[in-house]
Amino acid sequence: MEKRNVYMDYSATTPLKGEVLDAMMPYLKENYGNPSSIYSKGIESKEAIKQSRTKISRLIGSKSDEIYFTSSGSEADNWAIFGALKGNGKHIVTSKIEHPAILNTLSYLETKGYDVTYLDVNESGLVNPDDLEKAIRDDTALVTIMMANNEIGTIQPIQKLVKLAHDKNVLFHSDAVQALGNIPVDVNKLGVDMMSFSAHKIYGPKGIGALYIKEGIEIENFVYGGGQENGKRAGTENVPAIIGFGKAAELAMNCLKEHVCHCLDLRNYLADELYAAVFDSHVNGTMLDRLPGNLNVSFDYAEGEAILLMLDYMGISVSTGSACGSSDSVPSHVLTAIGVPESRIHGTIRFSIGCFTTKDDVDYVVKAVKEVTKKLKELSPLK
Amino acid sequence: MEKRNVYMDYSATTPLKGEVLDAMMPYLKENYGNPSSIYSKGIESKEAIKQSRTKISRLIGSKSDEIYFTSSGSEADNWAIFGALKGNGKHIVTSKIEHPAILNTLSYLETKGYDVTYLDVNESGLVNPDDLEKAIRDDTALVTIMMANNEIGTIQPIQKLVKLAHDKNVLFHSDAVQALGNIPVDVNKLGVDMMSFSAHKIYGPKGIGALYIKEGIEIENFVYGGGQENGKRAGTENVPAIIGFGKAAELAMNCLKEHVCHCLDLRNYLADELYAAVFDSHVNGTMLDRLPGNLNVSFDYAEGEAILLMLDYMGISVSTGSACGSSDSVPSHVLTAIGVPESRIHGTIRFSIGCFTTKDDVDYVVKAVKEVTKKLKELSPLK
Amino acid sequence: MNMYNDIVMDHFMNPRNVGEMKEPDGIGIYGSPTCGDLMQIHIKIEDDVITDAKFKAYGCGSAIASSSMATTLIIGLKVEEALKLTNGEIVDKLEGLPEAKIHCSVLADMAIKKAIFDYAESNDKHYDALKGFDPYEMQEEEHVCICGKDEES
Amino acid sequence: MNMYNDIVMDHFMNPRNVGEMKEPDGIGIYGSPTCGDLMQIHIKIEDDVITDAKFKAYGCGSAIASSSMATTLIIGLKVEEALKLTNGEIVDKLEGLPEAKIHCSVLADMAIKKAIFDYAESNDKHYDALKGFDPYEMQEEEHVCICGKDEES
Ligand SMILES: Cc1ncc(COP(=O)(O)O)c(C=O)c1O
Ligand SMILES: Cc1ncc(COP(=O)(O)O)c(C=O)c1O
Repeated sequence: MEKRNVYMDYSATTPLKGEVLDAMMPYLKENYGNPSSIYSKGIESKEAIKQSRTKISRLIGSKSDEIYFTSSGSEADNWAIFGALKGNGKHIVTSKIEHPAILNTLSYLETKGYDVTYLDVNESGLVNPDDLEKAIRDDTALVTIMMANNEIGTIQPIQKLVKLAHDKNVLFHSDAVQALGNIPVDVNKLGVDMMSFSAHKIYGPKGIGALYIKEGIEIENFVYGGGQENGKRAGTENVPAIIGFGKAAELAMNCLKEHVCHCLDLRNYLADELYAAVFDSHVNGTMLDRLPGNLNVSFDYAEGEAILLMLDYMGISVSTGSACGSSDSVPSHVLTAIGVPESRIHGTIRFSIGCFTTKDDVDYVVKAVKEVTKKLKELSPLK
Repeated sequence: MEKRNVYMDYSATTPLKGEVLDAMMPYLKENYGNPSSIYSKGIESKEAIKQSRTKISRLIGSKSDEIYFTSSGSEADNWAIFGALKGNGKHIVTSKIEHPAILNTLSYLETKGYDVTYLDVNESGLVNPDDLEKAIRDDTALVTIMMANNEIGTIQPIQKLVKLAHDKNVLFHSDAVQALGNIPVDVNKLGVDMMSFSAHKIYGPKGIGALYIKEGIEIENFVYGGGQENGKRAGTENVPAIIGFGKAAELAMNCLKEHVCHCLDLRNYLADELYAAVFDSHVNGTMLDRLPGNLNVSFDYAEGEAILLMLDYMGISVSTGSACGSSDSVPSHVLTAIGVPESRIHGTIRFSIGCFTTKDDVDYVVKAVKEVTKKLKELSPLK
Repeated sequence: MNMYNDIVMDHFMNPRNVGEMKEPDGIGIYGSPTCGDLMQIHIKIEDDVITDAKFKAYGCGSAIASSSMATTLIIGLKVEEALKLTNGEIVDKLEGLPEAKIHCSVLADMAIKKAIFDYAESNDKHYDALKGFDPYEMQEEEHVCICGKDEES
Repeated sequence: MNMYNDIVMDHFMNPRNVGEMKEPDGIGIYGSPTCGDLMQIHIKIEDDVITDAKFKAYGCGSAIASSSMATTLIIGLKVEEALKLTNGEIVDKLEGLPEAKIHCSVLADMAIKKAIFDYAESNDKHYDALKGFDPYEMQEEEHVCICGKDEES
């Protein structure tokens, strides 16, 4: 088997598309003006940012001035929560399978006297709308439930959940970092008040995210200072990254359908082939309401990091299904929430497929996984 | 007079040095791994970040793990203040000439019940250490005074101020965004507990800053989520920008002396020539404790924006001396604080010189300013 | 690319009707150097028609451009017509100003009214549109320092 | 570039002394699949000298590598010497593990002790270094789930 470099961790981050880098280059070179400067060099940067904002707004169906740039999806999540809470009620509702940018922000708030309800998800990884309805209280200030999960890719019924929250006059935020560019995201149809995005998950640059804030929704600022982002988020704009984000959004919009088909085909092919090749493997989460590129599989008799490293040795990049934090070994809160037994969680690998993945890549990965799991099973004292 | 493009607004932002962009390119292309990933592509990014951190720490004389990356100088300022305050005393001491990233954060805190003392500066733009001593109270949680001012470039006696704060066991933060790379900055010698930096002022990329936090100083997190930045600041790292920041810091360290001489020579030449060419001009702030590249000049009979735009028309980029906020016309708080009369403040231009400025640039700017101020004076009803 | 459109830039870089008159029929001055903007207008009036206007201005690009535009608009107008000129119309003729700069066009509008008021006072004329117009009071009240500045950085 | 150094990677990719024995003199098992790591060691002892060791492990890279390294270290040692082997020494021989992974080397260390304990029990041997060592108790107490994971993203 000839060694081959296969990146299959698109949920962790994506390479820049060539067009995205091309669009950024002038802003890394001659167009370095500060967008706050009123001479032409500055106005040019400002104008470019405006166009980028418009491109992103088109992708999510919002108005362009409802988009606020942040430095990451994590910052957008933090801003949405801190911004919406200050001065309001003391109760927040979320799900058990949120990203740490949500969960750790909420645990911090718990230490400050806030009360958080963590909704269960079923085996498929879905929140039950009835549970949300029951969880909302008079003092609930915010519901924050992610659109698509980063580990198992399951997609929540956001539209339905938003309706329930709005019926009780509660703000709704959704982390759509994994959803954007991979499934249609239309903020108006969904009805969300706030939504988080991150460019580096859609073939845009790292270090730039966005928070959609619906017109009329007032939240507190997160970074105070200059008047950037309509006075809501200070700091000299990351111009090249913003331009890259805009270009990535434009491309994502133009090719969404093909992208979904491409990922879905290869993902399903991978699932079928893996199932056939590796006897002791189990897919986690529903295969229905799921991001097209995501496959989360547990292998018996082989530990995740060991699989990952052996695959890495063979040129393949995938990630484990385990949770955040490099010094603890708390097993993935997501897999725990959908009822995967702990022993199985440790043997979990997330494959995530993206626009540069090919059928040959999948074939190579299947062969490699077969070889690696066989080797590790032989090494294992488990039977 | 032949038209010439002259950028003389290095205090607003700087172009990337070619070496910086070169260093960044691999991380915009093939090295796109998420630093949190444990396969080789991830480890490579992680390792590159580590090296960058070391380069920056060398420039400021700190340990490498005392550097925390942020998305901007503004975020670093916000983090230092919010992080240091939570749970502590209710009083903060600052100066009247801080950047809006400090001042607007503090005004926000005033609405939340915090008490802020704004120290005066003298005509030269310097804080009087005695004033600081008097201002510190039992409930003072933080002193934050900038190292070098962004409008008039004056440099505060930070070492002395820190000593006074520490004598009373009060934390000291300093915004060194304008100082870094332009004068020696040694956090140990200065003794500060926290210090803010921004890459795009030292020929590095936009969208990346850093907060130095002295070992042993515990402040609250600003962005919660993943374990990035030693668990203190969540969000997927802006790898290319971090690499660029590191390279810019390395270059700044290697050429600090030459850089200072270069800027100082040209700045003094500009000051002399302008003084000779334009009768009604006045330099604001001391010429002694001042950033080498900064010159802040008020012109009678000509309004700042008008000068700026006419210079822009002639290919020259400079900024006005006026304050932040594009919809109000509050005159520069810095110039007000050093006692420049309002009518003069409106006619103020900040020239800031950097490493790509040449003597020919200065000659051209002097001629252009002469022409423009003459034209505007003729247009002016003032006598 | 500029913060102002081409028409504004043209009126700013090449202002029309700049100057003063030896013997103007009316003089209007509006604004204050403390505010960063000041406009002076001299007008000639014959048979209730504005036959000439000259201005001088200290201020930002939009203040200068709107003053220049305003003078071109009122020359040839009947006084009553000139009094109807609003800053909105000046902005329209300039094909727009940045939001934060719209108010700068008030300068020209007000200076013109003051010049006509001056003419009316010294020639004992009465114009309906000047009723209730008191330039001595309004300076304080209505004229705020209006020309926006760039972000600090 | 790898999260582990070349020595660790070599012991992980090409682990030494993998396997089981038909008739081992001592068996040690340490860890738990729920924790994500489990090590099993079989040893042969002749005249108080460990003449052979075989291991099987389920776990992360450092667990496997340190188990492999540990077996190479104890083969040929006197039992008393083998009992002195600490996880620190295993880490040193591997020329270091990432901070968060240091604890993984405990697995090997403990499994070896348990194997010797097993041998001692069935052969009625007494070793000073085993005094107070109670494998049945410590599993619960001391073995925490130790092998770190990557960041979520
Ligand atoms: C003194 C000072 N502090 C803070 C900042 C803010 O830094 P950034 O532009 O990276 O947000 C700037 C520049 O804009 C500055 O000059
Ligand atoms: C669902 C989800 N939310 C938030 C984030 C954080 O975004 P960023 O990496 O831009 O901080 C990620 C990815 O890391 C994610 O997958």
